[in-house]
Amino acid sequence: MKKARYLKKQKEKEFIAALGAKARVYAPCLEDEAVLFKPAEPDSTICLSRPAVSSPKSVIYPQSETLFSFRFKKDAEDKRRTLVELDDTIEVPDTIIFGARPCDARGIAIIDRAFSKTDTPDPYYLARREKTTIVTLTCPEPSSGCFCTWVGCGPAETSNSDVMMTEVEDGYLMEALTEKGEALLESPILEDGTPYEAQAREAQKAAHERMVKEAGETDTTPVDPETFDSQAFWEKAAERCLGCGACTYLCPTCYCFNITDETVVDKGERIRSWDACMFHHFTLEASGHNPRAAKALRLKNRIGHKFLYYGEKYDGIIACSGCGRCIRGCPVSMEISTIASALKKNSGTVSGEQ
Amino acid sequence: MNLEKLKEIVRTVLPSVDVVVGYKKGFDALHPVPCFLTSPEEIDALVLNPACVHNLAAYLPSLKNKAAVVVKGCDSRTVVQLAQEGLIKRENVVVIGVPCQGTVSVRKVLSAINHQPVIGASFENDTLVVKTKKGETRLALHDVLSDKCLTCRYPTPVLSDHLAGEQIEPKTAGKEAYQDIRDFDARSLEERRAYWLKEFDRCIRCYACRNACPLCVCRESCIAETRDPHWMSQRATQNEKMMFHMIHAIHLAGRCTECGECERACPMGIPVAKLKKKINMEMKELFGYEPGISMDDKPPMYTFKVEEEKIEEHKIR
Amino acid sequence: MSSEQLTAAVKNPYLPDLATVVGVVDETPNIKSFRVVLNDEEKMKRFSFEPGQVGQLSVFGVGESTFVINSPPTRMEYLQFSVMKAGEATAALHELSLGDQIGVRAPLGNWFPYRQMKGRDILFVGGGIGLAPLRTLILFMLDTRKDYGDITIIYGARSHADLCYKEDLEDWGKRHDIELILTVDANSPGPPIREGFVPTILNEVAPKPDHKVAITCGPPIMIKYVLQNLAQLGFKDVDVITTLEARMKCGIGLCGRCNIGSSFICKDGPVFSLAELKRLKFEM
Amino acid sequence: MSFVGGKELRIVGFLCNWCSYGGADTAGVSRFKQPTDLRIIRVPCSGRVDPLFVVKAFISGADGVLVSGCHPRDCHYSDGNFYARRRLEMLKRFLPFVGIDARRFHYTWVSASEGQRWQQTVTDFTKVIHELGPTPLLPQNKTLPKEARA
Repeated sequence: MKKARYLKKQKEKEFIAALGAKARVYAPCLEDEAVLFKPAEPDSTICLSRPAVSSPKSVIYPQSETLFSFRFKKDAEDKRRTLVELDDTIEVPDTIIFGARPCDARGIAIIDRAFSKTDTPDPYYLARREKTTIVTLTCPEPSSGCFCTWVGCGPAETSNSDVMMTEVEDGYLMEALTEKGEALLESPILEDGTPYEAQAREAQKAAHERMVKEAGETDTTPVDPETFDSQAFWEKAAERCLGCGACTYLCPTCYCFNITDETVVDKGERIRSWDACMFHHFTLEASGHNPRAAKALRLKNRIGHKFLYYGEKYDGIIACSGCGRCIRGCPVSMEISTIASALKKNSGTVSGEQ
Repeated sequence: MNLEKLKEIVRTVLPSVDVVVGYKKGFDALHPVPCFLTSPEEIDALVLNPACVHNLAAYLPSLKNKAAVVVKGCDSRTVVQLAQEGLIKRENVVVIGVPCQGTVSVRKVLSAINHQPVIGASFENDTLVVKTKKGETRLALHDVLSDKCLTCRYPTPVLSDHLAGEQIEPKTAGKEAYQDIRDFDARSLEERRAYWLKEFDRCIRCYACRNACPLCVCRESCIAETRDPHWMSQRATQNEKMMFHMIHAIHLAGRCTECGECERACPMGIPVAKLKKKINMEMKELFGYEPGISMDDKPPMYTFKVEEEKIEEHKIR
Repeated sequence: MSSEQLTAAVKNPYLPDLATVVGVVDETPNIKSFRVVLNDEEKMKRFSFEPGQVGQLSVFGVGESTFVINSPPTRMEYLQFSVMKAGEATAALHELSLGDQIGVRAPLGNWFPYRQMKGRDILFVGGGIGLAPLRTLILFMLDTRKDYGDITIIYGARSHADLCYKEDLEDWGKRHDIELILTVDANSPGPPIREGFVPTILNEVAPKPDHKVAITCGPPIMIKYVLQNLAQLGFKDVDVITTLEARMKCGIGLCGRCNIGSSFICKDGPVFSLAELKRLKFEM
Repeated sequence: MSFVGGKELRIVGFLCNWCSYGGADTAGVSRFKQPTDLRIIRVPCSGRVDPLFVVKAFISGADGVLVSGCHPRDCHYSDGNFYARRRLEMLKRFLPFVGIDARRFHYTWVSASEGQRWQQTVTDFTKVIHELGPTPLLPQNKTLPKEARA
């Protein structure tokens, strides 16, 4: 059963506030000039007109989290002995991501697979994921650097969201795609959406066509193995890379992490935090040996993970949603799209760009 | 900015060096990118306009052999500073200077066009013409220049082996380079604290600011990542972020050439250059020192005077 | 807001089992072996693993590090791990003494394909601490000796002092059902044994590849040359097995550090045949 | 018990081994009464005090930080304190820019024989810190275990 409701633009704040009564609501909020996913407060300025700087993955997969805490205790029977107590309880509130983009939703789906389709699923991620409802906005306009259709996503892609909202006359058509989504649309603030469905379909179709015009249809050409293994290709492609983590931290699909311990006096925590495969430190071993010491090797791994390795595990899926954030956020405008497209052609060119 | 003259110079310099670091076209017209030329065929791809913002001197310490680098006034100070500190060998670098009237701040441009996706852009004298789907917008270059350019004292490189263009006089008459810092200093302590806590809150610890900084030299030993010694945790807290940014600024005391790359590189738009500028202002007041001006200088933190003229003993109060 | 006890819902793969150090052996000036027993007696009783699998040892407050379980599954009084002092976690491990509490996440990763080796001759080639994973399998094979043909061990270290598991070496040297060839780099004072790098000694010994499986572990540079020499001796890629290491954090193939292409050393490894490594385009 | 009375605050002192640590010792041996809020960390020379130490102390919630070395010209290593003076002056001017009260940070020179001067320095600085009160905690400091807080 598909449920279509209508949200009047002037009731947007009221609706978000009502959602906030039941769950934590994260929405793209304006902070100075930056659009960031933040907890929606009554005085937040919600900005749906352009994509957020960073993806909402942090809502489900925070930049740092405590895996468990430990406490050292003297053994009551043998005072010389120190015992350890572990505690891995976490708080998992109901959460709504409001105003994600289809690329954001796809990013979360990509992390979902990695963290659940394994014999050791990640309980922290999955606990939060299960309690999260994703409300996705049909992308009205492509931004600079966007290429979602090229990697098989799209501005009106619905497959990874719970509710799809599409801008129509003076408001949004809200369509439930899952049971979670249906529950969320049970609200007296919303009106019947049936009269707007045709309009929404039209808008979705137009958005898709605009994006295809910009970035092209889905390219299923496989990566050329010879180019992929060419050292010269990667050295050229990585030439200007500064080796920072902007691309990975802004990326909706990157999920590599670090685990570190922190202690204060007699207790501490084991922390999981985002890590970036573009950092020299990432693979540096205690012996001083580093299997990916050169930035060209690190770039190869990053692009390889997205366009080759991930797909080898999960049905050929590309672990990139084409959001363009890494391009827009890169201090030297590294272009994943041109590197990936050069990889697909065995054109003999080693240049990362055209 | 004279592209034809630049190409001519690069053509003559290229045979004597391993690589020439310049600019070429990027993903949109507002984003030229650094490029590394090794053959004459690549010269025609060179770009030079006020959107060429990067400080290319940042690449010099990582280049092994002789290289030529295209530098603007501010970037030339970095070359001087790097050579002064022995981080590069002067004889290994051919400096191609470009006199510069200022570079654009992409943030200001995007703000002026209400963050519309950019289709094209061109520069006509003092005007930037930006094309979006909604049409053309003409912006006075002065209104979208990077803040550092508005008080630029060195539009012509302080050091160059070749100069692509005519000398430019600074247009800073009546402007005080550190007025913004003084204004900020005039705010209450609570306000200043709240300001930075809010700004640092959105730091994602990507270290783009650090990696874009041509004078950040700790590399793999940076306190942000190493646990030997263990100064910082990997928690995403304001504590850690504030600590990192303070140390970044302090490490640049008397060394920062104010190229502004840290701030430009920040994907979250945190005004981190302000911290370095504050310290630079103090360095100037205390020691009359400006980094990257003369090859024979010594950064003030690397030296001392037995009698310091400007440092008085503090009373406890 | 609801609070969830994670372990109740699904097993938390990041949560270590608490364990007690029951033995510390000084192997070499910078290598110590730790014998540990899980605090939960039931768990210890039920604990099972295969030779070649690894475990993550935690010193709480410092961090985790990965080591192979080098005691064999046939001897379950304790689990033994050997630690070479190199970084933060290994330095902290070296501080441990009897009765100290640590965390153990084990077993992780794959293991030596010993079932396929039944009835065949076995050649072990080890260097330095690289004997640790081989030790598990050697002891396991000695405990099930009749299942295997001839066993030859070529083991070397920088000096006599750097040879690990001296008690084992002495025992193996005395036994008639295995052949042990020891070597040290030049000019090491000690009992007369061979002198020279392991790959060189391998060529001198020149074992015949027929019906033989070669298993090697040691420093990357040694493995590199041993693999080359084995190929020259006529060993087939599928009959050459090695075990790799890399910087690891999660131990469950997620954190992204130890991958070779789409395979993770911590999860899909650490044991690989040369044929697999070639398929993965792994370069030593 | 704090000299000033009330709740003891956390003041971190970095003292050079040759002069100020001796000065503090002299004050102790002479049984000069001093407030107890100060936690002393002995360093080889005031020149060893990286501004990082001071920043780390403040970030971790210190209410005050005091650095003391040999008098200028008296450095055991001849010029360590001259370098220290430049760095610490830079730091003192920088701290308020991020909202840390410059009065919470003091650097000075005390020789091994100046027990009295040490007593005065500690007493005066502790008094100032008590007037300023506990340092405003950074948001996440509140989540740290109690023992780690000021």
